[in-house]
Amino acid sequence: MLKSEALNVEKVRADFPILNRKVHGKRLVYLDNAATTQKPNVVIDTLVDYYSRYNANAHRSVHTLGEEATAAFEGARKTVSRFVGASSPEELIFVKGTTDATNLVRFAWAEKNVKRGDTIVTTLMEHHSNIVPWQLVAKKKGAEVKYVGLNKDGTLKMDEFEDAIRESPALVAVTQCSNVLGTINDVARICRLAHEAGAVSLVDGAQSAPHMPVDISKLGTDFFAFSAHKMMGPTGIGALYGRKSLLEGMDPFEGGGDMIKEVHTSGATWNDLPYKFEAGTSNIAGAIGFGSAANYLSEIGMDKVRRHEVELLEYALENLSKVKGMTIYGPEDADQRGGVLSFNLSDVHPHDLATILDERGIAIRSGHHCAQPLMEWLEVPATSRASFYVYNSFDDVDSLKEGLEKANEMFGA
Amino acid sequence: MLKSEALNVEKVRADFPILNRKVHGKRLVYLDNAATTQKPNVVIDTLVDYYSRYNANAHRSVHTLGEEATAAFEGARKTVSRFVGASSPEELIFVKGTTDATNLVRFAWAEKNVKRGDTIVTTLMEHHSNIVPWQLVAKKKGAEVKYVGLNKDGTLKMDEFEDAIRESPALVAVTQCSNVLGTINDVARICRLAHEAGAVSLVDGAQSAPHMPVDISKLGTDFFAFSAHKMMGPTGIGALYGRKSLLEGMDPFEGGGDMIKEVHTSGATWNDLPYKFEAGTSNIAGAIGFGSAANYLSEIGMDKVRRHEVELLEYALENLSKVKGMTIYGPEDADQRGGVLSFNLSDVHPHDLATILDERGIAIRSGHHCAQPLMEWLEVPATSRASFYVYNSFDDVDSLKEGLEKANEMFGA
Amino acid sequence: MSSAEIYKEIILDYYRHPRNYGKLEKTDGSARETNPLCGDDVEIQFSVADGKFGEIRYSGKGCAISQASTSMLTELAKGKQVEWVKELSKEDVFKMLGNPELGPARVKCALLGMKALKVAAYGYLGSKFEENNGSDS
Amino acid sequence: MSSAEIYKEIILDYYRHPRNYGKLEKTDGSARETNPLCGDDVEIQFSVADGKFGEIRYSGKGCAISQASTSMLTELAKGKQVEWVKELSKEDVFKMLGNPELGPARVKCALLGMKALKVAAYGYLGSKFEENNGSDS
Ligand SMILES: Cc1ncc(COP(=O)(O)O)c(C=O)c1O
Ligand SMILES: Cc1ncc(COP(=O)(O)O)c(C=O)c1O
Repeated sequence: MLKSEALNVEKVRADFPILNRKVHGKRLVYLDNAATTQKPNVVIDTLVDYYSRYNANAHRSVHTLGEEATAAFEGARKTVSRFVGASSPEELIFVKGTTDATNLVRFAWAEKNVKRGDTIVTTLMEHHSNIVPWQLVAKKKGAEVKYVGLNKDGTLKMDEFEDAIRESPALVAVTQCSNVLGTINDVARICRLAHEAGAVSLVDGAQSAPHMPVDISKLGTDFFAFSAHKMMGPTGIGALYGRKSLLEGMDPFEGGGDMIKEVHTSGATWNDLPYKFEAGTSNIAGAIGFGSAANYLSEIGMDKVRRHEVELLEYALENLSKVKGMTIYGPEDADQRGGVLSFNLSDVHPHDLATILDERGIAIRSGHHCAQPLMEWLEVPATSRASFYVYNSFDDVDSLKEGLEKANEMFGA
Repeated sequence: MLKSEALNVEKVRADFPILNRKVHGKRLVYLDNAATTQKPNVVIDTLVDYYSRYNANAHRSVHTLGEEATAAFEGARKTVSRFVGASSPEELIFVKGTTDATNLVRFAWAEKNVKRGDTIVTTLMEHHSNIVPWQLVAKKKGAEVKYVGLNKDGTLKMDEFEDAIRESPALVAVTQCSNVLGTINDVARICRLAHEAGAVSLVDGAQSAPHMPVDISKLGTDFFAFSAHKMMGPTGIGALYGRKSLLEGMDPFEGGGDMIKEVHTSGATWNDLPYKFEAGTSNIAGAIGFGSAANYLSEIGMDKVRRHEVELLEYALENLSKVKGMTIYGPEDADQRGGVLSFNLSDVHPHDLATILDERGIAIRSGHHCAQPLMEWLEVPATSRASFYVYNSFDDVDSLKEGLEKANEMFGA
Repeated sequence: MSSAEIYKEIILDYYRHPRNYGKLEKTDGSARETNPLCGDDVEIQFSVADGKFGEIRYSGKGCAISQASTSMLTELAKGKQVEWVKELSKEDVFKMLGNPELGPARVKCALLGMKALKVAAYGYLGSKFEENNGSDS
Repeated sequence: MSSAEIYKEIILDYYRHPRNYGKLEKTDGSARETNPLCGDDVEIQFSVADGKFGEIRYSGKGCAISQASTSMLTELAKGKQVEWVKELSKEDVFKMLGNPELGPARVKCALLGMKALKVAAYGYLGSKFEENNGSDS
């Protein structure tokens, strides 16, 4: 790696106004990026510019503001679809977030296509948004959800997965990167095997799209779900990529304006892709801000983002494992995991740890991380989690380490 | 009316940065408020403040930013629920917008409670978002949608409504204010009659909550749906009020994080109200901005907003009706209608008119306004629509009048 | 040219005095296109003689831009080889209209007639191709 | 007092050396409360003698704040009239903990034990009331 290619973290940090904030009088050390990420000035400015210069309803009005808003909204769709390597913008549906995306697939695809006796394959490391929708479909349809188990190091048991798909499941729904263990799954292979077994595949990209180069055309998945707020974009917006042939065969999800071609008292016909799945006024500002975030990330370069996080992770794994009483979960090799570090510290409860760290300006997450089945597997009620992004520095890791040692001291360990 | 109580439009206008914009070199005359409204500085600043000072995932983190974000988010819920007179914040569910709200009721209430042979009563003046969901439920369940017709002046045929509810419909879904005709329906009476007939009631408040005082406790409706973007708030956020006893009996809508109490591989249990219906990371910034918009409107006073719009409407009805070739739709009495004025101008097609007006800086809407059954009833393919808000002035109406006369001239009328 | 100008100079003439408006008894090709957003609706019908457009008519309703551009297009097409539609581009239509400044929504209005003409002509050419190659199968 | 201080001074002592931890054989009242967000979980059990709390125990798991405040609360309640819970307020609990600065999420942890104690005590008082009025029905 050439030094000149390296990321200039200080330069990146300068783009994020919140990083100047003091918390309890201390420098903010924001390590809760798997929950949500901070926004660069350019994204905030994009929202301000929209609302103060060309706010209008998209698709509906032929006046200048309306045309500008529509052009920016559709421009954002192109940007975001290119960002994840979708083959065409009409395959990219704007939704509220990852959860809305998996539920769209649940209502508009699974409720129609999952039959009594079918199986839906998912894993023990999924976020609730990639579990609960399938439990509900399975219950309604008389199907069964199968959970692929994990190896000790938090990687998927691929043999269990292969057993599971031998039963020709209707759907295989897997995360590309665990929000607790950091485990990166080989979703290209998983999707290939799923397709060979006749299953439709869905990849939860909530923790991958923000942190590593993603190319859907190479992953070969049928559906891919992700959230803007986890990749420097606004809240309330995300995207579902869907393979065109599948989307075309699906009924709409929500009904209302924009998703129709014609409405009569006797019934309605549906609009073309992607509008068929976008009922009502969209989160126009959100989508435009999402595009701006994708542009910002592309300018840094997703390779660099990934490389920086791997470096942070290596540094963190090495240094934090030296802290007394630390149990770190997930794969040991930083190359095989995302920048998410879950752990427990001796008998300090994660919530107490979060409070103690907060006092020092350090924001981590504590709890079940919306992954209770994984907590059961780990046999802990909760974990602490530090998660990195491209604006985090080695100093942030050092601060965390000091905070952990301080907590140990307080708890008398 | 005391002069001193009157609204200072110039002062209001100064709060809206977009109103300084020039379109085709002309002053922007924004008359497309029924599609979406402009945002005051305070709302834009609220978003900037959130993203640059305390952006974090709500409900999930115990660090300072997380607690501040949660407090602001829940504070916004209180503000918005007070704004519409909901009896308790837990009855106010944050959704994407009105369309998302009606679809929530469709999936979480109607799919369970509407039975074969039931009827759903709606009207010919509804927006597609209050038609299509019911058509889809009816089709799925073997129920029937009944459309209450309209009198010549665009008011509801109350006798038809009373006939319709004699059949004890499962649901009565009516708009409080038409987005095309401006007609204000007596929804308090409609809900009372609906309840007496054993029906559940839903009021589409998309065009009423922004423009007149609304007090749900007096309307007595079971559900009330509205969108922030139509009341000076951000895009991608809205609210569904639901009566507690109904909400408690309902299954959740989308499945995922936050809406659960516990998730096991064997199944899940649901969180308390309102969280049961808010799956995934919410549009946190959007909700906080929504609260800010509601505060801004309350500070002006919804009485004054309404009074100003009635005055504009009276002035517009009187002056625009003098333009050659004008056909104006809807009730004649400004007191009985919202600030929405749909019309056709001789044989100038609405789209041509919108383009001609745009050239003069005037933004109106042309088309079917997501109300095709109403267009069929009016026997026109489309209408032009000018819709007012509190920042519109008498000058705006004058500009519109000049533009219409100009169009007449161009088209040789 | 601003859209106000274009209304004055060209479009309104065709909108007021539509050329080739109506339906044909016998057609060799036809197609209908609509724009759900604004309700524009045009149908084009034509007969063919010697591989060229013979009679050509349009019908429908909608804004001045969609109706006038369709009317002008029928005039332009008349007597030309049906194959010519393969070369017909957006730019040709804009030029025909006098290069007005149109926003994206109104561009759709301007191109609706071209879309109908292309669909109709390709349909005709396709069926011709099948006929000519029918003996092989 | 900052939360770091409170951990040092009071909470940790109770967290390390829980008072009244365990279960009772025979109870007159009990209740369990959980906080789904963080997985805190406490159960309170008590016996009553002469209208006063007799034996009182808590069990469960969770953060130091929830566990310590529950433990302290059992000490505070012991020997008091069961009716006393009616007057017990948030402020009493905060005072008992030394008025720490707690954010809203951690406040829920601090009050979990009080919630369990109140539910249990009201349950007891309610059943007593029914017993005493049972002869009327
Ligand atoms: C009366 C009415 N109902 C519902 C809607 C739908 O609102 P939204 O597009 O915000 O979902 C609108 C506006 O588009 C409306 O005017
Ligand atoms: C792996 C994973 N999937 C799904 C989600 C849900 O995303 P959202 O809350 O934006 O819908 C999250 C984050 O909360 C996540 O980490």
